[in-house]
Amino acid sequence: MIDPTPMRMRDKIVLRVVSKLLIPFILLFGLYVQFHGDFGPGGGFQAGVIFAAGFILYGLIFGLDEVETVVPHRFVEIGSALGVLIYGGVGVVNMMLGANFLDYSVLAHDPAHGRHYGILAIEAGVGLTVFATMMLIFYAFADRGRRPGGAA
Amino acid sequence: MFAAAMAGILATMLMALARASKGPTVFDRILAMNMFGTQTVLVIAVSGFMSGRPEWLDLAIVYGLVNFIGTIAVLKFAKFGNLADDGRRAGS
Amino acid sequence: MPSIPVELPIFILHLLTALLIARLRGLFSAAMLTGIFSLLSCCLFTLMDAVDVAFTEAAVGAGISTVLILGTLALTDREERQRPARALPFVVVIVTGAALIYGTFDMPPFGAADAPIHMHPVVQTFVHGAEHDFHIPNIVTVILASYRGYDTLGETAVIFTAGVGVLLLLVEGKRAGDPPSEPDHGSDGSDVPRDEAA
Amino acid sequence: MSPVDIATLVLLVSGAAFCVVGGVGVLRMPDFYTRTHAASIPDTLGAGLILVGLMLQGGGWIVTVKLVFVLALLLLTGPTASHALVKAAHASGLAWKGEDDTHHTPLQTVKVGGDDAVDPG
Repeated sequence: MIDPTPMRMRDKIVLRVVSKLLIPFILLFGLYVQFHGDFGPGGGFQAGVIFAAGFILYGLIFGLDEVETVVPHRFVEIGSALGVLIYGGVGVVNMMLGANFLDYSVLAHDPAHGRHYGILAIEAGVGLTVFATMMLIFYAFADRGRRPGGAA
Repeated sequence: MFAAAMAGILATMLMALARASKGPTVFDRILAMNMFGTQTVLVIAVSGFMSGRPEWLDLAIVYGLVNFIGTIAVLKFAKFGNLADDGRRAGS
Repeated sequence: MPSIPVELPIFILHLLTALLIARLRGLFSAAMLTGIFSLLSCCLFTLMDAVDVAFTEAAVGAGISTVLILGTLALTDREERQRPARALPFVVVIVTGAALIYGTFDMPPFGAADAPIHMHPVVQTFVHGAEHDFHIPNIVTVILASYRGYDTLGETAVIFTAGVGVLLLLVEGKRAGDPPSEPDHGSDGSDVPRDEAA
Repeated sequence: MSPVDIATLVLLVSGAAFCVVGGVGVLRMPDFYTRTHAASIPDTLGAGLILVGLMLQGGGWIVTVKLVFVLALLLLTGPTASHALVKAAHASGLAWKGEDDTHHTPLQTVKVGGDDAVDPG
């Protein structure tokens, strides 16, 4: 006889073990893409998406409540705005140091190094915004979907 | 020799696509999609060698990591009807 | 072996997938075929040497967009509504498509070295600058983050705006003065009938 | 052709052949469970042979390491996905071809969409 209650996703031991193995690698690879974007393909946008994908996998296997304790709603809401602020802030810092908006050459003694630092900083901002926004959208859709009145 | 491998992979892609279109059940389609993902990883790996720039394997790694998430999401949706549920439910 | 047109079978597979998506009524199947379409696009971008674009397609298309489409599907119907076929949209699509294809005849052949985009002096500035002013091998990153930094700032703001829009549309906010709600969703059993489907 | 090239050729062609065999199996097998069996061939053996063949051609250790990563990921996720898929299909009561009518499993319908109705075979 078929069990009418669907098994919880986290009770499936194979899925649970494999995703626990996989999630650290996804996050590590996200960081690699974030900080290696100036040498290989990738950058902040892709890194943010991959990072979010790791947490979404966690949410799919262990439930939305679990992932909401790891990445709280508040962090996601603040983070998505903070990333844009970091990006714009780097530009304003440049203006304060006497250069044009988003001209990073004044961030270090050597202009080339300054530009490199500037690019890393704004990529971090992009990554944060993309990661937080992806999580935000996932939370919004998944949370709405589980409510009784959600499927209108 | 890369071309031969590529031809085989593309033929497999076509057959997986045919299965995805035929169905008949939703699980057949998920199966075909998963298989298509593996073939995509292989196409990217082989094409990197074909064009002489094998350092693009990052792309194949992304697919290896992320394709699994798509399959799990589809499975979860087919089973529970939403993505948030972890099956905790009173009275069932 | 650049003489072998690997792109051609990929294009044909694209076409087949698109036709299948148009033919299917079940939106769940269509969502999965959209995933396949994204995989094919990534193959095509890789074959055309657009690695950064392919990387974005891989990161977004395989994981996130499938998840988000399914999340949307959970909120709507699972099946497309049957509508009587109408001629006007079909004609508009055909005419627009034909005009676009006609437009491609004026474009230089793919990969041509004397294409206008390669001859423009600004290209030399970018390529030379990335090497000497930045010491960064990936020119795409340099252009996106520095030469076109304003664009990328705007794009980041667009992503943020998208998040805010979703938040406004889908999340029911609490007003000041509302009693704090207990997070006991899912335990009231009222969504049980929907799960008998699986 | 150097011996390494010949080895690569053999590995690539046999890997592609296994992929095609798996594809034919997915297309031609009579029911879902046998099709899963066929689909696991390109996931593991086909991909494995092709990636090992590419490793022999690898330029530099970093390419080889990346190929090893890809192979490890495919070997980890492919069977897991197949396992989860078959378990979900079995739990939903999908019948296999030749299953007795007297079998105790009642045939349920997966209500996912118009094209997705469960067809027993």
